[in-house]
Amino acid sequence: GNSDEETTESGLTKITVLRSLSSGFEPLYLAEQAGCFEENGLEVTIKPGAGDTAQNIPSVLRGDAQFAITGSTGVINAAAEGLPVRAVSGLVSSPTDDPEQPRVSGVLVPADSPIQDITDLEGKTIGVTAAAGYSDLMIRWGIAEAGGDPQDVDVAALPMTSLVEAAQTGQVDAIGVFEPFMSAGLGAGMREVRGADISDHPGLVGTLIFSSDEYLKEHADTAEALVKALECGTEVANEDQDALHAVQREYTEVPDDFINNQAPLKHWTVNIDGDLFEEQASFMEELGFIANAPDADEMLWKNAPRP
Amino acid sequence: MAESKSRKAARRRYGRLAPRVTVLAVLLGGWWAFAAAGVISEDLVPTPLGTVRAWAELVVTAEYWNSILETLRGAAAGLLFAMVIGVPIGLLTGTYAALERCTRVLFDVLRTFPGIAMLPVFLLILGATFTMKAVVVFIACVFIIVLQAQYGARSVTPTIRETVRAYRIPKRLWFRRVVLPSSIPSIMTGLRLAAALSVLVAIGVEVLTTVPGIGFRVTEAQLGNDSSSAWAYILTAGVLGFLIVVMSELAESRLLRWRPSSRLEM
Amino acid sequence: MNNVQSSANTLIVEKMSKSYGSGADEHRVLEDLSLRVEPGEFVTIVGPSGAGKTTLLRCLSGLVAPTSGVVRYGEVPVSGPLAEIAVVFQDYRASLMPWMTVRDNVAFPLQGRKIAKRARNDAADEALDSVNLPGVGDKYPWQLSGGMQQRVAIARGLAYSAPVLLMDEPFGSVDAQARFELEDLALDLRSRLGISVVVVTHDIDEAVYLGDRVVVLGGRPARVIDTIEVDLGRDRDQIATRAKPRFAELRTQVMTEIRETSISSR
Amino acid sequence: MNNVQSSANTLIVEKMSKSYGSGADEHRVLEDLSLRVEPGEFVTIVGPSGAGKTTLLRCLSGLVAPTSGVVRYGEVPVSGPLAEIAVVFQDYRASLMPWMTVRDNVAFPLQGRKIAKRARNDAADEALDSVNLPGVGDKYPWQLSGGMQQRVAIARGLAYSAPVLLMDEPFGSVDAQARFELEDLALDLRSRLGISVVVVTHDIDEAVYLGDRVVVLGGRPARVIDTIEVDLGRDRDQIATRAKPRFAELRTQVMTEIRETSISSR
Amino acid sequence: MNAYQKVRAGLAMLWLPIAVLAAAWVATAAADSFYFPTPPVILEALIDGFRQDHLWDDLVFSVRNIGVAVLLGSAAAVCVGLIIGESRALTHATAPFLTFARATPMVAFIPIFIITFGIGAAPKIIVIAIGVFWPVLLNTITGIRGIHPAVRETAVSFRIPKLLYLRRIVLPGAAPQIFAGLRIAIAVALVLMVVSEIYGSSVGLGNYILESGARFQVAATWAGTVVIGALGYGLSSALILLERRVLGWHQERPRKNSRPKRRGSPAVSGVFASRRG
Ligand SMILES: Nc1ncnc2c1ncn2[C@@H]1O[C@H](COP(=O)(O)OP(=O)(O)OP(=O)(O)O)[C@@H](O)[C@H]1O
Ligand SMILES: Nc1ncnc2c1ncn2[C@@H]1O[C@H](COP(=O)(O)OP(=O)(O)OP(=O)(O)O)[C@@H](O)[C@H]1O
Ligand SMILES: [Mg+2]
Ligand SMILES: [Mg+2]
Repeated sequence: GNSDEETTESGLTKITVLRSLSSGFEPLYLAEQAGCFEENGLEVTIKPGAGDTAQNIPSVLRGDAQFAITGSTGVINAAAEGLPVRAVSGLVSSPTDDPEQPRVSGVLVPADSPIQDITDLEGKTIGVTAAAGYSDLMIRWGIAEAGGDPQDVDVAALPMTSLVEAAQTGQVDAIGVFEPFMSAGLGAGMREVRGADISDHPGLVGTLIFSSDEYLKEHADTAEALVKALECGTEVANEDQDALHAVQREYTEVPDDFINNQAPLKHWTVNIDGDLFEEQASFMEELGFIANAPDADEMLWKNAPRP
Repeated sequence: MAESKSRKAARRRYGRLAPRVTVLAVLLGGWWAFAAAGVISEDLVPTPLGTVRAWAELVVTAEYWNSILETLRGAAAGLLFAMVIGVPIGLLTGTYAALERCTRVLFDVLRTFPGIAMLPVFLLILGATFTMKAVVVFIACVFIIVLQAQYGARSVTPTIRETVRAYRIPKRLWFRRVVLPSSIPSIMTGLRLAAALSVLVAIGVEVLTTVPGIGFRVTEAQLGNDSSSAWAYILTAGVLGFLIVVMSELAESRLLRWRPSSRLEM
Repeated sequence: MNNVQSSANTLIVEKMSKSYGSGADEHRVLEDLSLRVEPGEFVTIVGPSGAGKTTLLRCLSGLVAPTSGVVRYGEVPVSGPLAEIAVVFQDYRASLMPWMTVRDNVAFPLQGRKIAKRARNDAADEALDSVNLPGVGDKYPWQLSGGMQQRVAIARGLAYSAPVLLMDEPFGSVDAQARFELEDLALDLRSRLGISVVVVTHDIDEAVYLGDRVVVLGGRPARVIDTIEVDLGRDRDQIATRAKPRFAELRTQVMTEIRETSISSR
Repeated sequence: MNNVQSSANTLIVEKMSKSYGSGADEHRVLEDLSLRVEPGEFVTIVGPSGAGKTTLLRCLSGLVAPTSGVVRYGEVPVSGPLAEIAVVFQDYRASLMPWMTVRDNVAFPLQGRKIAKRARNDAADEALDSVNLPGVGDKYPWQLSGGMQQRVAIARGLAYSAPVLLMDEPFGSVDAQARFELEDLALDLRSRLGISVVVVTHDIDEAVYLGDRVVVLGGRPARVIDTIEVDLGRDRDQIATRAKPRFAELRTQVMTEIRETSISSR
Repeated sequence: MNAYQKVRAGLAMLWLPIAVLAAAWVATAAADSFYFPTPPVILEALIDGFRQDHLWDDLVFSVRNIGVAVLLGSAAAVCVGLIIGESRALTHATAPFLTFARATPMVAFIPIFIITFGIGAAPKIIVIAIGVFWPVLLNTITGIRGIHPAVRETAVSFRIPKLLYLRRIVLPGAAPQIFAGLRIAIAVALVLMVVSEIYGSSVGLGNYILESGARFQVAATWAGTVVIGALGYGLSSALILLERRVLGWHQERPRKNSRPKRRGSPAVSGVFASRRG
């Protein structure tokens, strides 16, 4: 973190945010388009970060950017190893109230698969997008909650676009996907297996924005401003599906018909549920993914918005 | 007279080219048949025509040329460092037996080490940056160069050593006019191999991370289900590597004009 | 007057022995060997393979030190390569540096003496002229035939302008025709430049044809078996001289002596 | 009876010409050349370097086809390598396979004839005995001296047990002493086994010493300049034979002829 | 060589590696960087990896894949190389395409292979085998073209049948080059092994370093890296041993311009590598 903060001539604070590549970053652009950043005294440069968003953590620690997107598991992993990072703001959380709302992520199996419910996933091979990411975790969590052995499952990282194909050709037994590939899979006749997804943990944070502890100590006001701006961005995202799709079309390589056919997404929120965060961490400890589950204040910025 | 000579040369060139054109046709035909047979979905293996079409679209974009430039920049930076550091180390260890002995185990271990395995570590330390790419390229190339330079320095024949001694040639002349030139063929071989490798490694890094360049475009196109573009980029990489091999051979044969015959009939 | 000059420029070997290795591994090659080469004299040294001819030449040139006894040039002990002694090695192909042009090869020893480039090149061209190779200075050694390469090696010795020229089996690997020409060249250089020439060979005909004196080495360790004065006059002719009955006699004498020593040393 | 056998095993060359290349690139090497090698005869072929001696031998052995004219073995046209003709190549170092032991090298041609391993090895050991190399069968070629390697190459030719043995400059690169021994070995083998031997050489002394007949090649393209019957009897001795005045006469005759052709062809 | 001399020779070779290790230790301890754990910490992670994690399974998986792939790839390459190399016309006609194939990044094809052949061991073996194929093929061809013409001529003049000729002349004659190709191939194979386990794998050393890296378990990542390095060193040492056995005749042959003896000839020789005239 650099104390002599850069400002523009018009007095805006300049910051850089690393985004994810495939999804979850949309509110950033929507906030930019709606002028939310400027309103809060910020000039934000949005840069594509690493393919595996966990790699954005070292980038922020190195000072390549002040803020970045990653998954909740990334922050927990980092905190467990003692890396000084804190979640600042949520972006995507599992919907808290409406069980009827279409899901934006989940586990899919081919239509003719013998897998009927979550317990059948035990002993199977499941394709996901990133190793040690949250799909991996949710699947194991789901199996554990259903009374199975969370260790007895093979999780393999595959390129996002090949997930559906891989499941249909039988390379994997099931896949953990999110939009827009979720819709694509369902559209291709695949079946959803409930119970092993973030949606089964209402309020759990999927994607979030984090920064380094050091930076936050010196620039709390900048972080506050960013949270405010993102709040504005997430509102747009929840309300204006067309604008959301336009951003996806512009900033991802996902084919247009995938984007047009996806379910309406209304899960955007800046709030982070600290208790759920801790619960997730302690499950990761149980699984042996991390040695010691960190406390909420080791993972969350003290001023992070909470529900 | 001159005309008939040039016509003959042309005929000979055609005679040399014809079998290669045939092989090219067979390869393209095989590819087309494979893609058309539909054993593998067209999302993964496009037809040659589709690939060419995708390439034609790409070749007019700045993005295409920028990626090539980025890849080359990373490869060149790593290669340059490998050369600047590898050649002197190789010559020194090749000239002085004691140095060779104490570095042998170290080099043997490091040489076999796959630089790509350091990628997770480098990602943590350096991030998905240009520097990281250059460093991985450097690690992959430097030992080839060191070993070839070492081998070259030791290729000074005993007879030449003896000649130099009998004619009382001073040490600095010996290094500049004997050791260096006699190891240049070997160093050139090392550089040629390292040059081809550097592009491969740079692209490998780009495929696995998000450092801009051809490799990144390949993954991006694959993510977007655009296999034709992905293949167009992969083949671009092949052409690039091929050109580097051919050009470094040309450079080699120019630089080593004193060598009687530096290549096989191929 | 003549006598004084003679002794200052005489190459003298006195009771010299040479062993390789030491202790139990000691391999005695030359024992108690004495020899004089007067200015302007042409001495040939013959002996069976492995006798120690090359070893003797290396001692004469100061490349290796004798185990006991002395080698002197006039009053100066030969304790390292001298500027007054030029050497032409057995393997001309390996002793010419392939990365230098013919001229550079010939001029290279002079560079060690800090002679200006202009003067070096002039001296090299002159030396090339005197071995009948005018105008090849800009070629590379491999562009010349074996016989021509050997002349370049001789020219290098000449350009060094030393009063003593030592040559180790200089005509061993060129064809018969070229060999005749090189032999005559060596005789001619001796007459024109007045230098002393020592030629090691295992070809008995050649030893007799060239030498004013033939030194026969033999035994294990090797000693001087015999020294034969060749009374065929200074002007020699490949066909006429070799056809002389006296030539056949001398040849038979040398051959018999070598045969005997190599049988007795078995 | 004797006469019939003789003609069946005679190697006959009739009005043979050989060119390399064709059209404007044609390079005529041998022209209108005729030659007979009777059973048990020792024929030596001399000529200046590049005359076409090796080319002639390759035609005789069936390795290359003449451009016009015929090569016959008795009544059989030599249109490819025959089992009746064994060849010993000029470059023995390269023609022995370094990855086989000496015995395997010698026995290898027999393996092609599907002879049992036992019998092959026995034949190889016998051939090694007859070239005075007992007990080296388990060594590798590189563990032997040049002269010994050349004997191995000769033993390979002998093990093939062909009635005709062709050798291309077989003693070119061994030292004088070894050369004498190999020459006497060749003469001895001819007498003991009754085979015909053709030796190509550029050493005039050797040609005269070995041959019943010396064939002198010369000119461009090369023809047979002269065929000289060597009337020195079948028993030759390195010292006595070479000391004979008749030897010197024959040598001078050959030398003069070669000189003239090589001067006239310049 | 007596014991004292052996120790001295060993020290002359080993003092620098030991010094480098010691320096690394001191430097990492002094820097106290999150990314550079000290050697004992890495060692501890290594032992933990084998004891508690699945590092042993990962190693077995990787070793099996790379072993099978190198065998398959090089065997195929030598067979094809024999066919191409024996024909001057084929060598000439295919040369640019072989160079091209070798210059094409196999890494970029890995996702395609995984989708096509599944996420098990098969696609990894295929990818590695193809990666191994090109350098061995190119070197086999170079090796065959480099066999001295006199050897060929000898075989022809002694009427050696074709199969015998291939088996006892061409193959051993090209063997030094083939081994040089294998040495390059092993380096390529290691890279492809790691990368193929980063994509679409739940086991393997590549997966191990990927996962531990993603979890910021830096010591474990370094430990995995060390295992991969050791695997690489082990494989190339095994190759050198094999080479020494097979090429005994070649190693001990005194070189024309007797270069000091080394373990193996230098790493490289491409298709254009030269036989000097
Ligand atoms: N550097 C060396 N170390 C140990 N022994 C050597 C060395 N050089 C030569 N010898 C041995 O000394 C003996 C004489 O060798 P030298 O080369 O002087 O013989 P030569 O008469 O020149 O033989 P040739 O005619 O084959 O050239 C040989 O037995 C050889 O093995
Ligand atoms: N394969 C070939 N293609 C074209 N020209 C050739 C070939 N082989 C030999 N020649 C040419 O034919 C001529 C005769 O060559 P050859 O090797 O038969 O001579 P030689 O008498 O054996 O010479 P040397 O004494 O040097 O061995 C030479 O001018 C040579 O350049
Ligand atoms: Mg010698
Ligand atoms: Mg010849």
